[in-house]
Amino acid sequence: MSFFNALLEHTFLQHALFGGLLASLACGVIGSFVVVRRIGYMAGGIAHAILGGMGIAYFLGQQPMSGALISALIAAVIISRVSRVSKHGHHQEDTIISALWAVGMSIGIIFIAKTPGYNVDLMSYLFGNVLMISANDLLLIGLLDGGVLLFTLIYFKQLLALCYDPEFAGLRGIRIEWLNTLLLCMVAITVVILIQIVGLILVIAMLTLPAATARLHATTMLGMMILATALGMMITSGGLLISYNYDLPTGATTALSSGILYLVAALIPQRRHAVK
Amino acid sequence: MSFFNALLEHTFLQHALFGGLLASLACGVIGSFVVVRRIGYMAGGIAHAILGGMGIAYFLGQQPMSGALISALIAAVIISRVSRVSKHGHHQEDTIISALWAVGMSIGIIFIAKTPGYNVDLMSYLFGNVLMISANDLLLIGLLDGGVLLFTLIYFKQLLALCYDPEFAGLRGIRIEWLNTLLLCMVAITVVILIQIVGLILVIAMLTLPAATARLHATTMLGMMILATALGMMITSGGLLISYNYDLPTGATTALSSGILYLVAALIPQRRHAVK
Amino acid sequence: QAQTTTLNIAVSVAPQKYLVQKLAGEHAKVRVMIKPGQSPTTWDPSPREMARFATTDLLFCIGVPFENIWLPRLQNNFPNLKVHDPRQQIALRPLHEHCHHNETHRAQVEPVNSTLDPHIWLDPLLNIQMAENMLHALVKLDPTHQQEYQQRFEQLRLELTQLHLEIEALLQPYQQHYFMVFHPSWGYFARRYHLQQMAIELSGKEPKGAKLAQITQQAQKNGITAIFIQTQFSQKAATTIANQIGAQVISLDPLAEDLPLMLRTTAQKLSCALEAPCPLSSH
Amino acid sequence: MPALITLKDVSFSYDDRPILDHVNLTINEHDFLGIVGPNGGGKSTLLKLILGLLTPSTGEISVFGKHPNQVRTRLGYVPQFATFDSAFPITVLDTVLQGRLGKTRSLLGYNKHDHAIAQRAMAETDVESLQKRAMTALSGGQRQRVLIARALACEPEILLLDEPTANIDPHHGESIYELLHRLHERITMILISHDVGFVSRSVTRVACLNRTLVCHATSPVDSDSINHLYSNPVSVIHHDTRLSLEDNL
Amino acid sequence: MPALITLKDVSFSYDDRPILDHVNLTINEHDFLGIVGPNGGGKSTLLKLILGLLTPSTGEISVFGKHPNQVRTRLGYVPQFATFDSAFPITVLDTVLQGRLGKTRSLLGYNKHDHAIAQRAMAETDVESLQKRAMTALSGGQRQRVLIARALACEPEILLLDEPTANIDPHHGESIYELLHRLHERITMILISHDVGFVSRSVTRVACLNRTLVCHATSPVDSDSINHLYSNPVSVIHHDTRLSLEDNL
Ligand SMILES: Nc1ncnc2c1ncn2[C@@H]1O[C@H](COP(=O)(O)OP(=O)(O)OP(=O)(O)O)[C@@H](O)[C@H]1O
Ligand SMILES: Nc1ncnc2c1ncn2[C@@H]1O[C@H](COP(=O)(O)OP(=O)(O)OP(=O)(O)O)[C@@H](O)[C@H]1O
Ligand SMILES: [Mg+2]
Ligand SMILES: [Mg+2]
Ligand SMILES: [Zn+2]
Repeated sequence: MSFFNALLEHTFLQHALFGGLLASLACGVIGSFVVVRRIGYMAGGIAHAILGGMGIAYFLGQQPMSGALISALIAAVIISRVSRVSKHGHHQEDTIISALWAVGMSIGIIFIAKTPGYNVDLMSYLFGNVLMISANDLLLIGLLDGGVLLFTLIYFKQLLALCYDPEFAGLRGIRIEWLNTLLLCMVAITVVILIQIVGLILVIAMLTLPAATARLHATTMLGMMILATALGMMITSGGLLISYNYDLPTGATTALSSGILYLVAALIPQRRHAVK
Repeated sequence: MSFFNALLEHTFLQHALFGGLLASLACGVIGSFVVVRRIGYMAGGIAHAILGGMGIAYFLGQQPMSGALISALIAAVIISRVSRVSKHGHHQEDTIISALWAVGMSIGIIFIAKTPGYNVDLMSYLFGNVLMISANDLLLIGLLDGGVLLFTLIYFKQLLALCYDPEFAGLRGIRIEWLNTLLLCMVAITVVILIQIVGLILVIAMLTLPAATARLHATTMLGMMILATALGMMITSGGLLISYNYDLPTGATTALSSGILYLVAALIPQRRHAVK
Repeated sequence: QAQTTTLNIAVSVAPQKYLVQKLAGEHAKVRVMIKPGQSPTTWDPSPREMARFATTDLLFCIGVPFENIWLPRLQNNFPNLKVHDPRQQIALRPLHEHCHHNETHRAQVEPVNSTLDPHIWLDPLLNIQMAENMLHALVKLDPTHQQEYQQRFEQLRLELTQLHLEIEALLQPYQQHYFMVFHPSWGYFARRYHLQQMAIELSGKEPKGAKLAQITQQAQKNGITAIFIQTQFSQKAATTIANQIGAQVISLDPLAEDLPLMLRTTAQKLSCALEAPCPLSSH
Repeated sequence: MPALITLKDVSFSYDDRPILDHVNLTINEHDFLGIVGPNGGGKSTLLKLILGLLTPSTGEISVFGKHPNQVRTRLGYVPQFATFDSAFPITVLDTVLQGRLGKTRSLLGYNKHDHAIAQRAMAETDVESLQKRAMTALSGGQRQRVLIARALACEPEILLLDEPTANIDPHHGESIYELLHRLHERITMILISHDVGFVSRSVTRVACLNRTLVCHATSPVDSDSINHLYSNPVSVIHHDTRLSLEDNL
Repeated sequence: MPALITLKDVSFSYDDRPILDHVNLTINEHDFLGIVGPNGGGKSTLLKLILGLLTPSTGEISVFGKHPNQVRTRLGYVPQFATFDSAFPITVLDTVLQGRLGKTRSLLGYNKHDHAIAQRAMAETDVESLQKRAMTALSGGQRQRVLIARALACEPEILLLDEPTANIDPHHGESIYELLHRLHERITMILISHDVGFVSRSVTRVACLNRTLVCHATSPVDSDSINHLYSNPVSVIHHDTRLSLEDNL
């Protein structure tokens, strides 16, 4: 059966397609910030850090996912707060994210060890699958898209200034700590929501790689966001098609395509004479 | 039974203690490079990227760990090579590492999917535990320490120049691509070896956090390395002691301590007047 | 002096604890090595937990993948630790059977490294065999209480046989019916009671587009009304598939310590689910 | 005429190393203060204190009668070195537009008025023709001129410039001097420069800063006295104490 | 006297935007070439080409008769802007010592000789007293002087300086001029500067670069001709074509 017939027939394929397209939008926009702020690490870090919140939630008899969301937000606040007071005003988020990765995961493990009758594989919450997107999930990604777009539209000029030159932005009266926290929370929410819907690998791939590929060719943030979204859409639908035709795992195929696309684009000599 | 009596009695505790101390040395030295080069991401990224190599090795009926090592080295070469040709000569390693994370893990998943039979849980090869260090493992960490120290001692001035100002280093006749590749390979080897001995969380924590904490107080690389090693030794032995006394998971306790140490150190106002 | 010693026994998974405790009674302290839901990533013992292996008299493994990695390391640190495999005389089945989605399957050679299904504790009768093997090991370890262990084993055998008959009766009407699971843990159970297990996850691998399409079609054809998932795992994916094929999601806990209760509950839930009207026409 | 900026007895040190020592300074409307002094004398530090980027160890700073942090948006600033990531994907126009932040509406994008002001600022520093270029694709002097345009786009009431003409060619340097001269009619300015010729031509007051500040007080310095001050420029600027300077006066 | 550097018909463009257009240049031993030109004229680009950091689109560059990449260590370079991470934990001394790379043994640390040379270089730019300080803790001009010291520590046969005195106070600027003057006896130098006064006083030849290069050829320029050249400095430097310059000469 050809892919297109299958698509007409199976709702799960339709959901996968729409889910991918919708996710591309959120990832293209948020991912552009992630790339210029050099926090590609964030997706992987948050994904592991939330184990702490999930462990605590489980210990308290709550929904693990609510724990995940809360701890992701806490992590975002900590990252923003620590990078603010760091010695030279430089953002060295990679270290703070490592710290949160270690702390979050450790807390999770300790709570698991100390919870009597513990029997949940918290890690399994990290692995959503793009082929198993429900209609509710589609709605959720749609809402995420809406939130991301609204946030970006309203604060675009401040966000741009924040990412470009935080010192100057602060001098122009922008409450940079607050905005930075908001931006990181946005990233954290995107990561948490998408992880359980499309899975960890795909989130890492989608959040950084289309935007990074776009950056190689865009000269403005806006251009980068649009190109990243378009690339993301191409990749997710292409990944679905390829994985269907060659009988491969969809998530992995999509992530692989985006990775290869980025690496190839980055390795192709730029038009200008490369700096040695 | 007090910790010290237990230490005398149980070889596994002795191994854990020595293993921790030895690992602190390699992590203190390599971690300092990781922190100033802002590739804290590398540990997490490599850990996941090597699934690809393991998947292929498994598919070919080889030892997964050899696949892991080879793919880690390949990843290091790719990171170094891609960041070299990147448009502005700036190292944006975070994106390349994300790409490798996604690509590596995807390849792993695809190969596992294509390997007939039930998959072994490849991830489980990756996770060592500090309480299960064998005498052989100790030897291995010792060798790693020796290699790291030798490498750093011999090339210290070149490495420093490379990390500080690659353009100038290149102008001084240092083959920066080659040295950079060597450094990243060193990081990759350290990560792969230590992950299977002490586990992923602990590697992430040990590789970045003592060095990052040291950086807050050191003004030179050498001072940073020494301080990071000393902090690492304190943390690993302290973590073991605490986990014994309060009956907590050792790896998690140690990682948690180092994370908290870093976050507290980073949040304490510096002596100088903080830049707002 | 023998009366005062208690044996320290370690087991791989919780259901084994039930068997050992039944056999040894107050003579053994049994602890479970891997808590349900722990994965290699999150398994991180405390030093005291580890130290207990120094005084562990016997460890019963079961063949879960976890052991491949950790057992050798454990034995490395505790060279005197005795490990006993209670699976002798049990015909192990491969975890992945090829017969379910037969029409698309090319004749495939059974791969050499195909893993064997470790979930033997989900079949009451295999449990009897496992308990008997455990009995021998216990007796060898502590011959003074042979009599007592033997007696307790007979009792356990009775209890498990009883359980078997009960379940058999309950599931009798549904022979050759299909039930759908996420992870294929229930192979031995299905074999015993002549049911057909359909797994979404193929050999523990992420389902793929074309395969998933076949599985959903197959599921509808086979009149699947319920998908069983393991309480340890996130239910999201199963829920989505269940919605697709109009089935309900039922959570089972194959790692519960109270083995008879768990098997009984499973059988009841199964029979309920299989009882429901066939939803073939609804989709 | 009310004082726009007052520093009362301000001291500042980095890591216990004193940088500024009991500095007193009053700046009135329409002042054009030039600050000269040796490298490491604390000139940039002084500007950062006025901007509220650093907090004094002792003493008080008020700008428009308020704490510096409360009036930030009324000040324009050209830093000595750009603090941004030079590989950031952004055009010259977008960079200059950022000067409008704090003046324009806070939600959504920039409006026509902002664009008009940005265009004027770019025209004034002669970077109009570069406006579509990426910031990465600029030469050193071009970048410096964009930074000045960005500060002008703020429409500041006080403009703080930290060696604005470093890296700028004489022709453009000249036109920036002229520009500052024109602006001086409506904007109060503080200028740090090692360009003695320029300082002597343009400013109304000169302060010499080398840990302590010597300000050539309220009476506007006429061209003669400046020339006198700089008759032997090197020695004047390299005075190590108050005294040596006063000797020269 | 053999030519140390020859550029034959060198063109270069970024993204199809031509930056250098058929540039020909020969530099002999003991030349001290000053390059002036408007912002964006391509001066920094020219230096980068000579260093082998960029490759010409057409034309040929040889340094000591070889490809630039093969003789890098014989050249010293002071970039217009520091390319390093300003928060890097490193002291001034360690930074200057890096100039020794390529001259010293390749394994293990620096030896006594290296330290001696580094000390001398620091003395020459007056940053000796800062040598234990972290690079982060320097003012703009101090940092610039450290960069010059680092280039001097290379003991280069040719020294390329891209606006070395930007941000440097007149006193230190003066001493750097003197230093370059002294060095000129043994080192061939190319200097980019907007500091017309300095260029006119020190260099032996002047080149004007604005996409095309006009070199005031082999005869050493005496003070008079320089003065003539800069009698109306703005218009000279802002010449847009060969012609306008030649008009002025
Ligand atoms: N990385 C780059 N990508 C694209 N264009 C560039 C790049 N760097 C410089 N340019 C352009 O090349 C031209 C020459 O730049 P260059 O830096 O050589 O000028 P310059 O003569 O050194 O000027 P200045 O006196 O301002 O330092 C300028 O128009 C500049 O915009
Ligand atoms: N972040 C910092 N940490 C520690 N010391 C610093 C820091 N920044 C500057 N300093 C020191 O403070 C002193 C004053 O620096 P400042 O930048 O204010 O000098 P400046 O007058 O602007 O000099 P220049 O003309 O070179 O720009 C210098 O001695 C410098 O070394
Ligand atoms: Mg300054
Ligand atoms: Mg230049
Ligand atoms: Zn992981």
